[in-house]
Amino acid sequence: MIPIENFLVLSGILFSIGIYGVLARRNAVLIIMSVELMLQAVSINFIAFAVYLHPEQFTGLIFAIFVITIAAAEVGLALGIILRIFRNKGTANVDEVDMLKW
Amino acid sequence: MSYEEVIFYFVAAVTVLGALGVVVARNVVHSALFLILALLAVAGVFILLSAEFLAIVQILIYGGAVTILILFVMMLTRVRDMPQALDGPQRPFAALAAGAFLALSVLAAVSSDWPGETEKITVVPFRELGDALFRIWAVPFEVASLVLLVALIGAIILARSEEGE
Amino acid sequence: MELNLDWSLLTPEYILAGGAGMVVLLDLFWGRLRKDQLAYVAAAVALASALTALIWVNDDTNFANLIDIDNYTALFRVFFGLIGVFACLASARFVKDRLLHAGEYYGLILLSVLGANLMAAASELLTAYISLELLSFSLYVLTSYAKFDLRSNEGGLKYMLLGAFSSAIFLYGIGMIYGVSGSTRFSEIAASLSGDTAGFDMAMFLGLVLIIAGLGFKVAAVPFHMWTPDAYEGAPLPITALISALGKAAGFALFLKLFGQAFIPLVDDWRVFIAVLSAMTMALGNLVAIQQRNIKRLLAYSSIGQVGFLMMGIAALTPENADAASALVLHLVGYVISNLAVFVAIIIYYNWTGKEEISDFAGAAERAPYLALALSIGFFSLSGMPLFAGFATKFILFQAAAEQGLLWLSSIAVFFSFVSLYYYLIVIKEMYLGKPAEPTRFPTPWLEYGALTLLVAGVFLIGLYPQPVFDIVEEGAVAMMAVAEAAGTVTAPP
Amino acid sequence: MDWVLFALIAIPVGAVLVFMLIPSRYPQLVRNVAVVSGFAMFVLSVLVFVKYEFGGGSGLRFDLQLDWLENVAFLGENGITYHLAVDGISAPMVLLTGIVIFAGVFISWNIDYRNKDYFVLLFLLVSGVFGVFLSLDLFFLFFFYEVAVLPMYLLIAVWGASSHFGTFTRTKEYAAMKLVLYLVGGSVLIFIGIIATFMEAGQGTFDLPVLGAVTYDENFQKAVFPLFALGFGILAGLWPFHTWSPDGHVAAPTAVSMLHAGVLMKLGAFGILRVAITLFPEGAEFWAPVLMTLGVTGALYGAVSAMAQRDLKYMVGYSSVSHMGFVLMGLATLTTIGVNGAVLQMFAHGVMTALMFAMVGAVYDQAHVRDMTLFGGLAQKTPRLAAFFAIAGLSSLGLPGLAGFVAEFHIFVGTFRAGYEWAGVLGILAAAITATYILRMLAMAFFGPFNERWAGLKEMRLGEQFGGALLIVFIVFMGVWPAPFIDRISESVEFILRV
Amino acid sequence: MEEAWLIPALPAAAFVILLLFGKYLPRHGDWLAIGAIATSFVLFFFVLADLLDDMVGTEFDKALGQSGIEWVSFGDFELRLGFQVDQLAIVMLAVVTFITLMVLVYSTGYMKGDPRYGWYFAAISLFAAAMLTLVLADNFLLLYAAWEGVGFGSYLLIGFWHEKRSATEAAKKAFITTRIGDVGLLIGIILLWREAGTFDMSEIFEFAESGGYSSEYLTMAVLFLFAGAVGKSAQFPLHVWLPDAMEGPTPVSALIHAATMVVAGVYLVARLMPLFAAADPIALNVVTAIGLTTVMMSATMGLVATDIKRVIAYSTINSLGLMMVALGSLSVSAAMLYLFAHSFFKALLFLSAGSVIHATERQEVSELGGLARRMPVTAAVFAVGALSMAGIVPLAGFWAKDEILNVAGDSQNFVVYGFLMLSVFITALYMTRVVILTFLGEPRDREAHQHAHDAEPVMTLPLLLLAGLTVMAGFVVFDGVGEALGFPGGIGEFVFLEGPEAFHFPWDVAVLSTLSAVAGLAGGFYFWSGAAEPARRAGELFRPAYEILKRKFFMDDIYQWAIDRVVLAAGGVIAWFDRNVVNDTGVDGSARLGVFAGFGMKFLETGKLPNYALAIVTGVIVLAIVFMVVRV
Repeated sequence: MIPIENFLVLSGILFSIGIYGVLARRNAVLIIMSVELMLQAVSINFIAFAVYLHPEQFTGLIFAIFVITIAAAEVGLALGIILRIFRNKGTANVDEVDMLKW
Repeated sequence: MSYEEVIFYFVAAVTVLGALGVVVARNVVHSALFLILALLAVAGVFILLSAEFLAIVQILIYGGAVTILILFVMMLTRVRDMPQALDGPQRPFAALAAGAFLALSVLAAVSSDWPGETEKITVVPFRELGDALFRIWAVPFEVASLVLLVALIGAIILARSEEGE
Repeated sequence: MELNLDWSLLTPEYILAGGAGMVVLLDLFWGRLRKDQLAYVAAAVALASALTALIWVNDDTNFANLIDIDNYTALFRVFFGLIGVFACLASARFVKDRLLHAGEYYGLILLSVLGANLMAAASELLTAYISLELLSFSLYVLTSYAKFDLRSNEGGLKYMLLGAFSSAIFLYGIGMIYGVSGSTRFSEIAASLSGDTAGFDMAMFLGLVLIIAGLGFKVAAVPFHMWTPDAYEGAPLPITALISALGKAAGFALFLKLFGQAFIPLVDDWRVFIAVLSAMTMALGNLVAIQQRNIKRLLAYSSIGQVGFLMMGIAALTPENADAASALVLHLVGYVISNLAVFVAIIIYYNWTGKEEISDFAGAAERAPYLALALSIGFFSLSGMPLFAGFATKFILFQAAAEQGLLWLSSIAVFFSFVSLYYYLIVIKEMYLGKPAEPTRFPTPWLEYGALTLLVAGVFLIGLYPQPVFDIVEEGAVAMMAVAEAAGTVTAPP
Repeated sequence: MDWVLFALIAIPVGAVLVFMLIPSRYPQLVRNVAVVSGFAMFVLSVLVFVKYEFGGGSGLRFDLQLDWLENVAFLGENGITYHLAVDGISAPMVLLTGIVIFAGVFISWNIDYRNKDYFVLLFLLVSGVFGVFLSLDLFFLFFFYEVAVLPMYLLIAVWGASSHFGTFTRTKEYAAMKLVLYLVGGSVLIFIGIIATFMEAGQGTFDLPVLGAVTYDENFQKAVFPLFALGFGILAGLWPFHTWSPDGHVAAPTAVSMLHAGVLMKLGAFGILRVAITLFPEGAEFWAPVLMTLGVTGALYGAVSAMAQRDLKYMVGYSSVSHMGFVLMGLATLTTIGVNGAVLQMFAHGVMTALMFAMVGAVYDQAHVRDMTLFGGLAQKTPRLAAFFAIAGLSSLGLPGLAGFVAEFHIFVGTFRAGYEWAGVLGILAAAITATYILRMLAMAFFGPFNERWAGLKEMRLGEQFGGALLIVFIVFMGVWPAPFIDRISESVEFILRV
Repeated sequence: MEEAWLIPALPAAAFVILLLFGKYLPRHGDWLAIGAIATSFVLFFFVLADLLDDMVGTEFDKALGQSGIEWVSFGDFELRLGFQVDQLAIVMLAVVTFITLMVLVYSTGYMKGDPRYGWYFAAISLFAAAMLTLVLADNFLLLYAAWEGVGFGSYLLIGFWHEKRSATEAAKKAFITTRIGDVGLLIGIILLWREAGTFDMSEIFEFAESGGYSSEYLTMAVLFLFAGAVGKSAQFPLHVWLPDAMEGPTPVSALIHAATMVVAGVYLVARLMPLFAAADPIALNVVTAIGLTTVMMSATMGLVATDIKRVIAYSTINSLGLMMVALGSLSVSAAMLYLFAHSFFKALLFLSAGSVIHATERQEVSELGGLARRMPVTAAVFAVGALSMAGIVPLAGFWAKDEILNVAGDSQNFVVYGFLMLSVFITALYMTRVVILTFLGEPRDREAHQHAHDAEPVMTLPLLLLAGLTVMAGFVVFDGVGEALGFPGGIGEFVFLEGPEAFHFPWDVAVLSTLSAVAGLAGGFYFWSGAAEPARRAGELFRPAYEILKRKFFMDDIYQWAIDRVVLAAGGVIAWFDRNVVNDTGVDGSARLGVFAGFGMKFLETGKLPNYALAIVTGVIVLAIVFMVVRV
């Protein structure tokens, strides 16, 4: 029997790695990938809570399904925007996208 | 240590490894591949959590759709041709922040006195899940479809070439 | 448990969704339709949804335990619908002249209104989250809608990526709260949090903080505000207006409901944090606004400042009464109307000149006296000057905050409200004292002026006689707080 | 007669609406409307003053209470009401406003540049002024207070004039911005005070009589009184928060200077009396020495600064600081005599400073300079102007028989009675210094050999003469027969001070 | 006596009418002003008759003389405007109404053709109204009001020819200098009121006599009050305005700066004698000391002044000092006698000097001379006046001065007495000098001399009347004269502090003073007759002293220095402080602080997306940590 903490810690690790990726990476595609990692962590959390703590309902599982769906849509939209930027500016590097500031 | 735990630690290790690969790989394509690895491993975690359905969804959506999309975009944006480093200058802060968050989340997970630790449901009944999804959660479901629609429209409008471009 | 699955309760949302599809298809298949006429169609749809929502005034039911149909919902449905109307009308000329894909544009606006409606109506976190994403996605797309404008791309990219990032954070928080309370329904969360929470304090607070961060991002509270100026500046002007009106209002509708219903048992724990965030937000927003040269950026920072004021309403929530909630909603209404008036005026000016630096407004009073007057009225209202909405609503809001022992916060708010006057005056000075580039008058755009006049009238109505508006708003707020009460989480005043 | 007070506020507002409807190509029509409504306000304010009935008590007359916002949130029955009334203190203030705006319309007669917008803002300001004097609801008092401040920005920035000195320039934009930010900054404190008071009172209403019936905790009073005193004090030219005043008055167009120095600064002192002292007697007692010190400092400081000015308008501006210092001294005495004197001084200073600004404006309109050393012997060319200016000056230096003396006398007497002998002595000294700079200015600009540079100078326009004469009538009237004023004022002051 | 209020009211009404309608009236309404004051003069006799009727022996119940109205009243605060007629007031009334009448009549000639002829009469009417109010006031408020009013009238009249820079400056100087004294006066009044709770003089006197004031308090109060008198009556150190005030038209000098306004200070102190008496003796000593200093300074300065009017002005200051010494010696009757007499001969001196100026358009004695031949009448009356001033029997000046020497000898020490005797000598000396230089000897300015002639009757008549009174006025000291006129006796039995004093005449004093005066006369002739060689030699011999006197003891220079270097400099410093510290640093500085804060904070918005994300995470972490720390 795996204690729930294991899953929660795993989720935390995954989420933190995602955070690291978002903060450290310069490429927009890599950033969106890191966000996906974070969403994976969220899914793990939801499912773990659902199956361990609150099995009488499926709220957590349903939530996880939606998270995965939304994550997919997010990737799609983000990639569309990234592509547009690349077309116009020739870069997908977020550090170089800093016309707007101050 | 039960065999279940062994499997868990293995899957968890793969997940973490994959995730780390995503964020530290020196090659973007490697990153993408690591992401696939991580996603698959997470699907394994789902199975360990008895959520097989979720695992299938995970593999289908991520493995099938998302990663392919990502690879496409990588191709289109020619990220491999980019000469600069993949990491930005604030990497140390990133590590610090991620570490801090890790500490917090671990603290929250470990220190909490979670109720009903042992009563893990063994299997999620597809039927009931489906029923709940389309009956109780019908509205979010429909809204989610609208979200997908918006993402679709948005991606098409933004990505497509206009006349004269 | 028997669920109420009366689908007719969602009629306004059907109208919006259907209208969105209709507008897209109209654009697609009726090529001869002028692009600005699409705007009127979309506006009509939004108006229809707002009017339909009136059917459920004073109703008190729910849809599948996910969506409350009460006065709070009715209030915001009408409100968001009207915001949609004005957003569409204000876009008419702008879109025709400057943007491609008008049909989708208006469709997205209508969908964003739909998302906003459900955000206010949701009584459950999943629905709220999905609606939030619908609104956000629409706004992401619309922000980058000026495809060939690098600033629009950049604004959209930053908004989108950070939005996704903050969504993840928000979700993690929801997960934590779900874990400790076993439910995503506000009333059940409240019920569980009002019990003994000692065992899972850490998880609970982590979840709370992450939710604050996620919502804080949506409403642009410091330090989660960083996207705001860039997205505002990058977005096409009517979309900037939409973000600042609809995005903010919907964000607060959810923020308020979540904290007023679900987290109210913990109010003593989070009050001071929200208050501090509120203070930081108003300080940063108002101080940095002074430095701005671009009118959109100025308004972005000013809206950050306004968020600081609005968050006072959250900080002043109390289980005992709905005062803070109604004060917050009242100020929200007043702020949105004033802000829309300002934006509509700026859009009109931009349609003429295509310029958006503050210095480009030089001599506006000579070239378009009515516009300058309306813009000044909007600015004065935003800075909380009397005769206009901002004064009355801020007065009530600050008082409400003070009633909960946040006099210090009210004092800070009053001070920064005063600071805000300075940068608004800078623009007003430019309009009234600057030398116009050309002495000619601008042609009068009757429709836009009509919309502007309505908004200005609203500003005056709230400023001069807020009783009717306040009564309505309070009905909504009381209904919202009553849910928490019904769940047994609200302790009666001693 | 309830309608009188309502009408007093409604007339300027109505005039504003009428102005807005008049196309800007009919400037004369705008002026005519302005005169008619100005006259109506004048008549009504005289009516209010004359018809004021004595009878002790709270001294509130013409009470009118209209619902505005109630039974919502923390507001109970009559939460915020449009509550108007006049008492013995506001009656003279209303009269003052009526006089100054009526005169101001005539003084503004030859404003040509966007005169419609000018009158819109001017009348908006006046409605705010009336509102503050008449409101018995804390919310509306504050509401109108801001209404009175806000139009100043554009009035100064658009129709004002910059001042150039040898080494530096004070632009009108700077002055306007400073003035508005300063005054609104003061209102920040007032706002905080109002919020705190409402909370402490716990009556669910902003109605002043109700709030006044509450006894507040002593420490609370001590904490809140300075908020109001300082907040209102800034508008009253409280030292060292006075610098908006000279710059602002100098930059403003003539009628606006008249209204601002003549009436608006009184709002500050009036607010201290109506709100701070009325609600927080113990707080007032605690802070009175500080207020007294600042008042005396202002009186002396303003007088000495005025002595060093060469610009006519700056001199008048600093003299306002000095005179408002007297007002604050009077208030700080917390004795019937002193507070009476303060209110008298508010009226007296209002009329005479309006007259002075009108006359400076009359000179400036023609000469386009205000440096008194550049003039000389103007009295030979413009005897009436000189006479009017001299009368205003003499009133301000406290010549018996003119309004200033009555007021200052009461203030000094009150100061001594309240035990601030040092302050009284310094105040009397400041009054003597006033004589110095007034006479110095008269000698430089109006007397002495005629400076031929101004051979083309003409006597004031008839409108200016009429406006000036109107003001002089009241200066003399109050100087010779102050009883009508004092009877009204003392009734309410005694009530406020709970004598 | 109820009609007493008419006495000031008539000129006041005349002022208002002249001011508003003067230019539409024939002759600019001078007849109206004269008529008003003449009526007042007539009324004076009625009032006097009433007073004498109401007198019981030498006593007069002051309450009988009071009348008035309530001006302001609330709570326990009451301001009455009341008039009171008593012996003291009646003397002043006589002087003021009569001299004003004389001066106005004279002025119809003197001011003829002036462009502001009407305004002149209006202003004099205003002054007369104020002065008469001052005299009649029964309370300090009205007294102060009138006090300021006469100051203002004086300001208007000194600056009557305001085209002249010097006149404007002199008017300003006069007003401001006296105003400095008035600061003290007002303070004193309020101090008295604060304890007694009333402004009514008789009530205050009663209060003081009943010991209501502590001795120190009363002393302080009366000294403050005395400051007002010092200013108005041109006592040291505030005497500097009076010589300059000669810039006004000469009749004005006669009226204001000889007979009426300047003696208001003396009148005030006389009125307040009960208070001085009740206060610590220091107060009276101060009065004496100030008076004596004034006497000596003015007398010596009169020796070297070259402007005929200024000489007379110094002699006025000299006389005022003498009156103060008399008051310092607690003798009201001596002071009032001198005041009474002085008003006639000083008005006479001024008016005849005015005739000289009118005729020659010169007023520097160095440009006059030998006018006796051309203007015999003027010369004669001037000489009468001068002799009276010098204290030669039997002219009014002699009796008056004799009384003062008398009381000073009684109550003061020998130093005071000695100085007074010395001043008598010096006074005679410089009066002789001015007579000689103006009327005798050879004309120094031929042209002026050619045109000079006696003035027209309307001007000469007042001169003759005044000369007559100069001769006779002094006789009121005699009981018999007083009784013959209907009084209880001589002036000592009519005006007194504690009890009537019968006339007494110590021969030693009379002889001594006469000797001094005669010595002065002789000295004057010695020094200045002919080519005035001895005077020049004396001047050279005492060069430093001469310079000091010529420079007026450097008083003007000191004041000028104080104004330039202290007052104006302080004004400049404060103005600078206001601009640079309060405004630029305090106001703009704090504003700039806010702007700068905004400037600093705006750079947080770097434009780089990862930074934004970092901000979000940092916010989360900090919030979470604080949350947990607070909770744990």
